[in-house]
Amino acid sequence: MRIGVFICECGTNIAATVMTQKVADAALALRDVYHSESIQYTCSDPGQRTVMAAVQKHNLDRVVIAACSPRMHETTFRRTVAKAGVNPFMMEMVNIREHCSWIHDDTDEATEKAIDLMAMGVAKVREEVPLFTSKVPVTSEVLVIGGGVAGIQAALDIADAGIPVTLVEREPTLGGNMARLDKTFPTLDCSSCILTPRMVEVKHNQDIRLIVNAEVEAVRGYIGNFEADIRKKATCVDEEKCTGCYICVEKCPSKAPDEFNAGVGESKAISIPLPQAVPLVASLRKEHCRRYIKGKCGVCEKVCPADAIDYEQEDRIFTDKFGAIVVATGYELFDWKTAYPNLGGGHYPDVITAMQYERMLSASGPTEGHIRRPSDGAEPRNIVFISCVGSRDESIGRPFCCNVGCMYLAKQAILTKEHIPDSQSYIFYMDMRAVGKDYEQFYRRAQRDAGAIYLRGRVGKIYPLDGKLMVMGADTLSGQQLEVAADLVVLATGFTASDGAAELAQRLNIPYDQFDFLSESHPKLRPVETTTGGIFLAGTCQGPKDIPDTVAQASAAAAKVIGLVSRDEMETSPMVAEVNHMRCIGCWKCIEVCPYKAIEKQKLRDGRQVAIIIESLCQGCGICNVACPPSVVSLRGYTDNQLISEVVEVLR
Amino acid sequence: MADLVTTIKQTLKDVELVLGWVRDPATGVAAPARFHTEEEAEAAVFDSTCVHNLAVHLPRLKGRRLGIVAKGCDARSVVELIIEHEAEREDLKVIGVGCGSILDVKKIWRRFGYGVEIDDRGDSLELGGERGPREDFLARKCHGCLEADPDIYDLFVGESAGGPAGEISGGREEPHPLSAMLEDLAPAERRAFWREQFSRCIRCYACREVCPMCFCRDICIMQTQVPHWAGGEVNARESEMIQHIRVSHLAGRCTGCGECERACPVGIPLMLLMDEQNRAIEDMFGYRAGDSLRARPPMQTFSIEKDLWGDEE
Amino acid sequence: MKFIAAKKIPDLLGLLARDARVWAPLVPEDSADTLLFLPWEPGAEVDLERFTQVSPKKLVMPGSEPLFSFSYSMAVDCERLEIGDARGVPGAGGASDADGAGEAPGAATVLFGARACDARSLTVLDALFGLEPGEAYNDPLYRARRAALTVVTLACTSCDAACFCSSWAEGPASTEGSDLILYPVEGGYLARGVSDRGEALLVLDIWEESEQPLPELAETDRVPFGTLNTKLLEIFSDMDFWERATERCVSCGYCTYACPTCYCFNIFDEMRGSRDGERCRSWDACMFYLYTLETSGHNPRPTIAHRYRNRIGHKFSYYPENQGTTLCTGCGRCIRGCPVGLDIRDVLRGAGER
Amino acid sequence: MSTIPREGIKASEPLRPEPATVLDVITETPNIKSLRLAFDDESLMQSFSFLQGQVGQLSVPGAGEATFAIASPPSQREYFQFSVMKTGVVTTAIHELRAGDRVAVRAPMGNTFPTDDWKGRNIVVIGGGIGMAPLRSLFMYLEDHRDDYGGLQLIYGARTPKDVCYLDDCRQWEAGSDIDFVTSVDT
Repeated sequence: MRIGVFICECGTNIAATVMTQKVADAALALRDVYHSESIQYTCSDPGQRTVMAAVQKHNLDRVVIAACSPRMHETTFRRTVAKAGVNPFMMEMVNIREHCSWIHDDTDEATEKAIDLMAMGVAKVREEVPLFTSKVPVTSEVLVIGGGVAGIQAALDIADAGIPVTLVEREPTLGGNMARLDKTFPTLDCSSCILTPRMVEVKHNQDIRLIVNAEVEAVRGYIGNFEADIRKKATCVDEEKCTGCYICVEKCPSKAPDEFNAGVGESKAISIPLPQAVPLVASLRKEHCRRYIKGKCGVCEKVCPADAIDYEQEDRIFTDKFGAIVVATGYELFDWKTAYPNLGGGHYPDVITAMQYERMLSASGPTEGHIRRPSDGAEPRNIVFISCVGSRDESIGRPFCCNVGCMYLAKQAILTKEHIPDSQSYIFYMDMRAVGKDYEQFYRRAQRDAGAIYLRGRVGKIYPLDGKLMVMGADTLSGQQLEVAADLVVLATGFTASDGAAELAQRLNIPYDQFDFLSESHPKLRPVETTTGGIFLAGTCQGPKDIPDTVAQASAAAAKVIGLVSRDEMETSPMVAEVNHMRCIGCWKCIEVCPYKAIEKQKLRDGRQVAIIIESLCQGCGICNVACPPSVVSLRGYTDNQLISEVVEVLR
Repeated sequence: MADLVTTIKQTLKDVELVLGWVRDPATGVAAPARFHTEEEAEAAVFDSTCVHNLAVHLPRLKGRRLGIVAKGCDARSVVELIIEHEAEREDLKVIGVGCGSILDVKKIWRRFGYGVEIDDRGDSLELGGERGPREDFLARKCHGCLEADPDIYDLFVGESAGGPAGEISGGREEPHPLSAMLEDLAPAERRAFWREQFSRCIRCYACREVCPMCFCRDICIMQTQVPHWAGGEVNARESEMIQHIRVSHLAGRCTGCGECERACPVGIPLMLLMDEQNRAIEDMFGYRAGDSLRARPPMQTFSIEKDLWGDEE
Repeated sequence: MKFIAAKKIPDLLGLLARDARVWAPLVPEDSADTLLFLPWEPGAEVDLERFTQVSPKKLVMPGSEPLFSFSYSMAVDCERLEIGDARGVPGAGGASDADGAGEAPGAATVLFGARACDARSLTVLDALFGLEPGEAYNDPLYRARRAALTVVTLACTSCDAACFCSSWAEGPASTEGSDLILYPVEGGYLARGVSDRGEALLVLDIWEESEQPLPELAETDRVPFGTLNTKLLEIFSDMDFWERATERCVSCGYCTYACPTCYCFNIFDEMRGSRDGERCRSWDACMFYLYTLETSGHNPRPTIAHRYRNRIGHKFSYYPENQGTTLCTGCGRCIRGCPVGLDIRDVLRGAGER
Repeated sequence: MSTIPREGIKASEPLRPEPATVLDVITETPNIKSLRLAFDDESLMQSFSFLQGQVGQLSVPGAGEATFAIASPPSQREYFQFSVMKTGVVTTAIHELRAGDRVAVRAPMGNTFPTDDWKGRNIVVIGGGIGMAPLRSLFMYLEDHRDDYGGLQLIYGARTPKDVCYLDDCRQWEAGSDIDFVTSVDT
């Protein structure tokens, strides 16, 4: 065994605090170390050539490079040693920058620590064995879950690269929350005007298969080779036949709540959510349908000119293979009623959410763009907007910012002035957050042009008085108690993860945070990846964000996906779990804990049942290692004995 | 014990063998036995010397149809073994016996000589003709008895003990006799205490082999080179290490049957460690091994939970 | 005959401890029901009534001991290996005093309060490890410890149901392996020297003269060995017998580790860091699966029954065949301490009746 | 049994191995390597002698010690050879060794072949796989004493052609006119 040790100076990043030559000298005293040196920039081309030359000159078979984080250059140096003829996995990186030079001041002590870290690396590499990557084929088709603006953008970008996409949407139409908005800040362009063409584009793109009224039920497999079961729910309408003529909707005798319009107005049991729906087909909600509640009706079937109604329709399950998955399941608005009894808890009809207000503002909404008080249909004069309802509120366990409330209230104040010129808007806010491009100007415009009065403070209470709503709050800037008589109160409710986000995450084996938003692999360096290879995030499923950020992330996810599936095959890491079959006791703890379903039972020739790792599924997370009572599952490159050697070395 | 014998015979119609006890003619106390035939079953007994936890044999007999005579405490081990797939419920006929507390025979022998005549009268004890307070010779686990009657059984024999034996003997959940002493010690003194205790260890692994939940059996990492968690030397340092390994491997598994401490030939108070950990597991996860067939052991559960990976920044 | 009053035993131990480490049956702290051979210190109360749980063989064959140390170093572009002293470095491996390895091999040691079965077991081990120079195999570490050991034996006037040393001719009266024997009598102990070394101890002025007669010694259970050695060979393949005999066995190593004549050991290297290490030897037990596990994964003794058959066969058949002596002295420890109540005599008698 | 020489192991220290250096490592098959060794102590190396078929204990201190047949003939005085299949901890460490590395050896040990009793007779040596190691020593001894024996036949088999050890020797045995060499593989 002949080990070479290279200490990187990283310019002064390391050398200013760690005496690299001293570390190199100390390496020479270690067993089997035949060469060591300090290099100014090991990752540079001359640095790498120095390493390769030393490997060849001293006939080295293992290499330790003490430099920066392996996240930075492990791949670089694996390639370097491989070029010099050493198995790339016989190279061990030791982090003496982030773990040492950057966090210490005392040169002597930092050098001492760097020596210890280097010696641990040598101890570990001594126990290393050559590892080899293998290749698996990649399925090119991509699954996008969620048909909001994020899913639409990702699907279109991926399809533009000529890659087939399946877009699954839970609702009857594409569009998501953005389709419900009237205008968008800070440009005030019409939401439908910019979104509808994209929805239609999806419909007509020959590389996109759109499945609405559908959910992903199960996902198996691994990066490049997923298999998903997609359940298409029965809607009693044959989508192929339906022409979207609205006759059934008009004749339907069963009333139903209008979810698309956030409860403003009413819908029918068979309905089309909006005129621009894609696909433009009706769907029937059995829970509201007279035929299913009372057992007799059949009007829609009778009136349908296209013969598209099929009461016998059943759920169907598609199973398909996908190379990558983009999760774009969006958000829902916080249900404020139980959390805020002081705001009326939903008992006052004239306290509405900003989304309900948005639907009133919309020309295609139930009020056709007229602002009307729900209680009496009168046009309000004084309108109070309250921000941060269900955001930034530790007391109800929701500490995070919704990212868009400040801006959409500014937008609604401006639109209010346009709709009712003699109206007066009051906005209770906590802090003004206008961090995007042109946002600050937009907020000023609400103040200046729309005359909105901004009051910094929380609202304590709302109570009705003489047909008005009295909004009590504190103005923390003036220190005064305030009371505003409002005709209408609009609440800027915060974001919550979409319904079922956690369950979906569990089905996909991806992590999620305490608020059920899905977690990215690294907040800065891997913002669209998840910890599961091949599954990417786009939009508000990952956390609250506005439309520009959503679209940017969706395109980023699309770029990652295109990079992945445009290859025919991909290399898999050999640093996965391994079972010593001779000693496996068949207790199956590993199978129970494996989050990737990467372990199976196998019967050996002698009849014993043992666990085997499906290497292409294993992500090398190591959970099976710790669950294995006799420790016969080990993680290649991180075996128990390697870790023990490191510990023994540092305790030496 | 006509009832027990009949029940075992009946069970044998359905299973290959039944694990139970016979009386050792030389000492008069119970010893573990396997009954394969009705004729053998005639010798079956159950009395207050049936201290052994027969569940220890289940993992080695996995896959065969068995009967097992179980006290309340032993049944807890059976439950935990089923949960951990080391025994199959459908392959098992549990013959429950109501237990009114058992004697630490080894303690009696060590004090009065091996084979001394033990006359247990239920409320008092005569040893080699001398009367001794029965309390002094109860198995320690009886003091913290959780179930005198088995929680799971297919057939029940004898009288129900009507509650935990600890209640019968006047105490419940009693801490280890040494725990109060140990709590008062400073960390360094505690260390010295354990060093002293483990300096006696001869690494015979009786603690491991009598433990029903040490089901790795022959493939135990305390003795392997790969991985090399414990050195091969017999000394206090290594013995402490292997016991730490054993204790942590039994996290969420130990049902507190006390067999390890009973089997230890050099008198190391192993249940002190186990008790401590069992309490910690109960506090942390609300889990007590052997409570329920439906429970999921915390150490064998992986679920993607909120904030599992946390934020790296 | 020489006599010592019971109350003067501590004084005797004090005299012995002047020149040697004295090991005697003592109750460890916090463990009243345990009795072990432990290093005696003034004030410690020796228990000469009960039996110890582990034999004193560790005084000649410690639970583990270093054989030698080694160290690697780097010279100019080449590696060097140095092998240390064959005598090892006692204690360097963290061995504790209670293992008996704390003393350097060759340090004067007294074993006080051994029973005849224990003392006799030393002669069994002598035959194997070689006491005299020039024997086919001489184990330097064993020899050094053995040569420095003085054995003061306590003759048994009573026994318990596990004892069976009377199975051999001299039984509790055996003087083999002892240097000095104490006989319990009214008020104290009569003493008789067996070896020169034992006689030399009788010169100490602590002894009184006594006219008391030697007490009657215990009469233990007897196992009829007779032709057991050939019988065991006959039933070697009778797996049914061995399986039934070991049904309650859980395969722990207590019986072998407590046994005064079991001598199997394992040799392995322990590293202290990556450069320095020691080759060590420690007790091994034939009841362990790993004892015969081969690298290929094959184990010629895969089940407890196979392993127990070997244990019995080795003690009572093959070893007597080869060496002329049974690997057992009837001390009964394996019976007293077995966690599952397995009695080796039942198996031997069962084999005899087969 | 004839006297077995024990030169190499000090009678007073039977447990202590002697340091030796790896002179050469020969890769015989994908999982078998031969090591040629010499004791570091030159006078010991000069007096070191063994009989065909005897074994030695080879240590890689730190990994452990294991028994291997000496695969070189007694007449080879420059070095002695072990052939080792990689299976466990010690053999893996042995496979890591390269020329110049240090090991430790206790040898010779064990019994020999009763070659004296075979004089004047025809000898057939049959071996397979790594089992050939002691037989190589034996066969080369027989070749060294060719005149003492009648016909010499060597039958050597391995699982597959890639598992055949001692290819160079095989070629020489094959070419040798006065020995009969037969090889076979299982598959």
